Amino acid sequence: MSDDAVRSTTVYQRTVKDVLLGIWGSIARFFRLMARNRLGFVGFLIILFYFIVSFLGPLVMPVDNNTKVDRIFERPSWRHPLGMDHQGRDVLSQVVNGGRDILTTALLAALISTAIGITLGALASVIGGGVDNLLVMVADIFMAIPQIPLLVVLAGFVQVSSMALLALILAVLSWPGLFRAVRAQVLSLRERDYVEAAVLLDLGTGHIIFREILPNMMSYIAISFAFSMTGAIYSQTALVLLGLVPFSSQNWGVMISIAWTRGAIFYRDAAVYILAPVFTIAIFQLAMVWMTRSLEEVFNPRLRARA
Amino acid sequence: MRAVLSSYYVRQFGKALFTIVFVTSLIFFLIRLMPTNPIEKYVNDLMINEGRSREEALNEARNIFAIDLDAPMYMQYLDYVSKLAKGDLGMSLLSRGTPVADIIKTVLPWTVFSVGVSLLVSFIVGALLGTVIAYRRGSVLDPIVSALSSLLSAIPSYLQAILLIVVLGVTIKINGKSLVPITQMRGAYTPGIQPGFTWAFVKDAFFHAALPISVYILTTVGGWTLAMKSNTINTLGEDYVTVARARGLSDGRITTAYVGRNALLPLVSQLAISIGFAFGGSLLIETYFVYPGIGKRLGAAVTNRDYPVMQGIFLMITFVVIFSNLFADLLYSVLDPRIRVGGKGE
Amino acid sequence: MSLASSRDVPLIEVRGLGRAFGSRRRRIWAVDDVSFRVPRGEILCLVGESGCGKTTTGKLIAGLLRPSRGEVRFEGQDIWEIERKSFKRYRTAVQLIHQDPYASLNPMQTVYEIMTAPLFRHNLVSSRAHAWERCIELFHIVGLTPPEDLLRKHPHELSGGQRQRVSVARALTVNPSFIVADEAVSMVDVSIRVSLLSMLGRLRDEFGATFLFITHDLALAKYFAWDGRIAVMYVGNIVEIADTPRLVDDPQHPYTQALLSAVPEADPELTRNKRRIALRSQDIPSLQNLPPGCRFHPRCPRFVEGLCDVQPPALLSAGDGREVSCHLVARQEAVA
Amino acid sequence: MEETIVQQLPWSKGQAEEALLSVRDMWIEYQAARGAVKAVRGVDFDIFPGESMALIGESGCGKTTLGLGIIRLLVKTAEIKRGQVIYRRDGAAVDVRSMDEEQLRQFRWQDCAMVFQSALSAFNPVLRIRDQMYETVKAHRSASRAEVTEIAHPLLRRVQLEPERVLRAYPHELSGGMRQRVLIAMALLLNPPMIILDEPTTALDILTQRTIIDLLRALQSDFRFAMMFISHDLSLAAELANHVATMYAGCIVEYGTVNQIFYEPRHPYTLGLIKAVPTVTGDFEDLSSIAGTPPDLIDLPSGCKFHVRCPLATRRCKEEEPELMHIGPEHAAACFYTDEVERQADRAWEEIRNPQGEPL
Repeated sequence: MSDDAVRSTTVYQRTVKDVLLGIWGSIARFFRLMARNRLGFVGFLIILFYFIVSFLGPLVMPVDNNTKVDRIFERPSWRHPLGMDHQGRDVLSQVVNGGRDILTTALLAALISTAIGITLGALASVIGGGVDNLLVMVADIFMAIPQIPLLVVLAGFVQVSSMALLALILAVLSWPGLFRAVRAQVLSLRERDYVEAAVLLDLGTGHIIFREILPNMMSYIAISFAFSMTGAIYSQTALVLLGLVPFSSQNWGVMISIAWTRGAIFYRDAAVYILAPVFTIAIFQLAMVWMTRSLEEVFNPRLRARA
Repeated sequence: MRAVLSSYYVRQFGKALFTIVFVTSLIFFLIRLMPTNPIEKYVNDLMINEGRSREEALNEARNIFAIDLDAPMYMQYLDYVSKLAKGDLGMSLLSRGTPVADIIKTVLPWTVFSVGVSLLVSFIVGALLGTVIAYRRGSVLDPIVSALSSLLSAIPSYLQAILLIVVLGVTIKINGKSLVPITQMRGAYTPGIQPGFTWAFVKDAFFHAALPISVYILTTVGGWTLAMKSNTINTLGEDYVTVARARGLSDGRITTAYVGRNALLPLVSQLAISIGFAFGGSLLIETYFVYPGIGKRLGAAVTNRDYPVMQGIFLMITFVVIFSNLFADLLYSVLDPRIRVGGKGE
Repeated sequence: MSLASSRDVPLIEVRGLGRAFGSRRRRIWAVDDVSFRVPRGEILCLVGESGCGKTTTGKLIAGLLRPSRGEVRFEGQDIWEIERKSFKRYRTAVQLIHQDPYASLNPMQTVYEIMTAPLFRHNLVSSRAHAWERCIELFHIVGLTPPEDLLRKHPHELSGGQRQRVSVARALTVNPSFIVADEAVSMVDVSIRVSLLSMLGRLRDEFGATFLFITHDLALAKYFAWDGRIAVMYVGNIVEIADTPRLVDDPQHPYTQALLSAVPEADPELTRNKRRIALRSQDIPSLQNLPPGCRFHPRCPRFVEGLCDVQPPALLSAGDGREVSCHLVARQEAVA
Repeated sequence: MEETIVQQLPWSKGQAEEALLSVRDMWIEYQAARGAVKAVRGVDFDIFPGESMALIGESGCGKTTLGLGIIRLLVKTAEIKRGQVIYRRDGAAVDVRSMDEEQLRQFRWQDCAMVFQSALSAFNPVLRIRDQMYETVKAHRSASRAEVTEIAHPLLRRVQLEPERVLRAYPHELSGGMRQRVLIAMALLLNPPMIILDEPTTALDILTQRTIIDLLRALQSDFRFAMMFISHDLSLAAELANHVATMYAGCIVEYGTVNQIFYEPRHPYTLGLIKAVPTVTGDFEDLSSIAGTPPDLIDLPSGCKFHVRCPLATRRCKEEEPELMHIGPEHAAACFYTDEVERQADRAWEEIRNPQGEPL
């Protein structure tokens, strides 16, 4: 090997190491900041746990589909901590396997609605005039229409066959909240003296958007992203429970729905079967709300400095 | 001054009207332009299954959907709108011959009753509780109420309904009887009791509505409490509250006319949103509690793909929500003199 | 004399400057027909009460707002006519110091980031070390010590006076030739105000900076622009413009006279024996509903019926480089 | 009522028993995240009937806290640690600190009204001025709406407002200057013997300031109330005060008649302030600012709190905190080197009156 080659590999290695260290550093910093608010951090850890279990769990604990007539509504035991369902199948494995679709859809819906909200909000506030008036009016109208009934009627007419389509519908219905927040924020931020100063110093549009305005909106965006997710889970589960989104696969909503129709609620022994997915969803929603407190901390240096 | 004042009301009213036009048109075009148009499908079904002529089938469809398929699109639209304006929402597919308007007439009152009562109770309790914990910051009450509030408002209402049924109705049993007689509480009132403004009937109506009402209250009261708490804390920091104390006003007067009234203002504008939310939640809650309101009826219509009923109920719910929006806006303007001038002062 | 040397061209000149706000139906002229020139190295103070249009004028000159009519000339060229490239040069040549030191620095950035963004953007430094050095140099100029510590902080960790110095230092990164200071010291504590003013004064003495100093405080204007000029604004117009000592000692326009007589002074005997000028009305006219004729006539103690309420006065020369916009002053001049 | 004994201040203009309000050894602290904010540290002064006293100092010197402390209107995190606030009316003396809630409520506005800096936000936005006037009177005695209107009309006219229009208006319909005048009229509603004014002219335009100042002077001579105004603005003190107290880091560092404070200051901080403020009338004067920044009330320096910024500071100043000492009739200062300050003050005034120096 020539000297040059050696040098270049060492250089290469160093940069990789640097990059990794850099990433690790920012992850560590993120965790430290999240931990500033104890309740928020707990929420964050729970959310993290949900994603790990829902996406990696199925590899370790595949869903068991064999009907075992002798074990119907078996009570919780060490082997089956959440007992058995109406066909004698393990409930825990269903819970583990039932999150992936819901979380993916919610994440997708939140991403799309955040993207729409930010884009339209920025457009409305920057262009102003007629475009602004029109968008504000459309947002007002969307906010006035009751969401769940509209979703239900839509699902009655349209076959919601894929997660992506469901996510899209949910997003299209939920963008106005973030739109209004972003619009108001941009309108107020761009009047700020420090943005004016950046204009005068000719720091460029990119700098003004990404360094001056966006960082000051991040806490809004992050929090409204979290609330978009909880909203998407709320609507999604409701649609599943109403039998409007025929998911074939495992899903917490489907679990509740089946448990309900199989009359699980009337057997005391079956309580765990129906309560397991109910609590799974409830805890997720709660953790999400808790997490927003930490998000606020992460994106607001003034709060950060006080501690 | 007059002109500006009325322009606020004109604007609000115009917005409501526009939203109604938008939603009704949306529904019309949604049905007409869908690849699997439910009306065409229905006509085809009639022709194939019952061997009717297209003429007959179309006539029947016109009756049921309040839409004439053969007319040009704009005529269909105008026809649909004028029928809507007259309160004609078409006929139910499932129970033939029953106008959708009649169905709505029988189910809407129960939902308005249960949602209305719970919203009122929840709003009042939340506002009071929020004020109390804002004044008693640092007491034991604060963290408990705050934690409970965020817990209750985070969990979806329909899951709380299931929890109530499972825990109160099934799991916990005393002497072999469940804590709450879930099955007896089904329906809007006990069969055999004569509806009317009698004590027995009102009592019975409340008994049957008790579960939906408690779930609505449980899910919303936390939100009102937290909102009122933070508004009250903000208002307590306002200069005019300090000045009012310096003026020697009594604590009672300051709490009600100064802190309370100003802290309540933002809540009033949230009232409309929460009405829409409650109607949305009623779909599942009424289904679970077997309460014959508009939500349960919509759920049933959707399951059976009874399109005219779906459409009619959806429009009805939207109208109710839009008018409550309008009402909340008007209420707000009565409570806050600044809004009437239109935005912030000049 | 036909060829004016470049020295005769003022650094900044505004002609017939006007700026309207509001919708097409209800246009409100915040600034209406303002003209003045600021030669290189000089100070012009713009004095007036809130809502008189002085801040809007500042923003028009800084190029943050486009005039609705009239022009802003920089080195003789209309800034909205010149091509992109020269506009870029103009853009950094004029800097504005804001009033509120709490709002003019981005709370999300460190002082170092705030200071170095323009340095890197305009290739004014070659390396990070060089940038650091330049910051420290600028901090010495604006009197910020110790610079090393301050650079690492966030704005909210600084005092009001320190923040204001940082925003001056930030403006200096791009070597501006013209500085608009909009109430730059009015939110700073009395005891440190003067040192901020002297720092700004040094920028002129040592670096030849030219100033437009906007303030509502006549005493500050007098102190800062003693060898410069003061322009007094009232409801969108300039009513009087003169050399500072002349304007302060011998005001001509009734509004200037009223303003000067009204200023409370930090000297008990002086202030209690001051001659007071009583106005006919306390109400400042609103821009939506301007009085006809002279805008000051409903309040003016020297109001002449049939003249002041009919014809708007023009800003005319009244000798010694003074310009006044008043019918009565013009009449006196004509007699003399 | 039990006789309240108050220590006589040697520099007071009269007997303490004749004062309207006597504040003695007042200490107020706030609880903040970083620690205790020592906002007021042992303040003594007397205000006599019909007198007008200015409390001047920079932001964060504790002057507003002191004002609020007198009528016990402090925020929850603040506490009066020590001290007496003796109020005398009709021959009786009572310590405001010992009043119960009801007595305190009656004391406020009826005995001591307060005009705030933020007149813009001093009124309840959802109530008409008429209602706010009415409830103010109603809180202290029984009165009909007609009666209150009858009292309010001349007062509003007195502050140059149209009573009919103003009473009917909501606060947001009035301009800043008008609201400030309404608040002043409201302060006079119960004819109190004393009014505290917190930055009454800050944030107002010059011509409006002038109106307010002239009004206050005229009203005081009509109604004979005592004024205590709190301001960072020396010119307001120069305009209106009989006596001036300079506050620094929670203490009164100098007290004297208005002429003493302006022409014969004996504390370097007072002198520094005077030298830092320009006047409009007259020739150019050279100004100088005080070095450094106002102190952090949580972490105060040792000894004299001003020593870190003081040009005269010696080791003694660093180690020992000077008390407010009687240095002449009605004049007191908290400084070890009043003689040196006197020399500098004379020199400064000499320069202002006979300027030779060139402007900067």
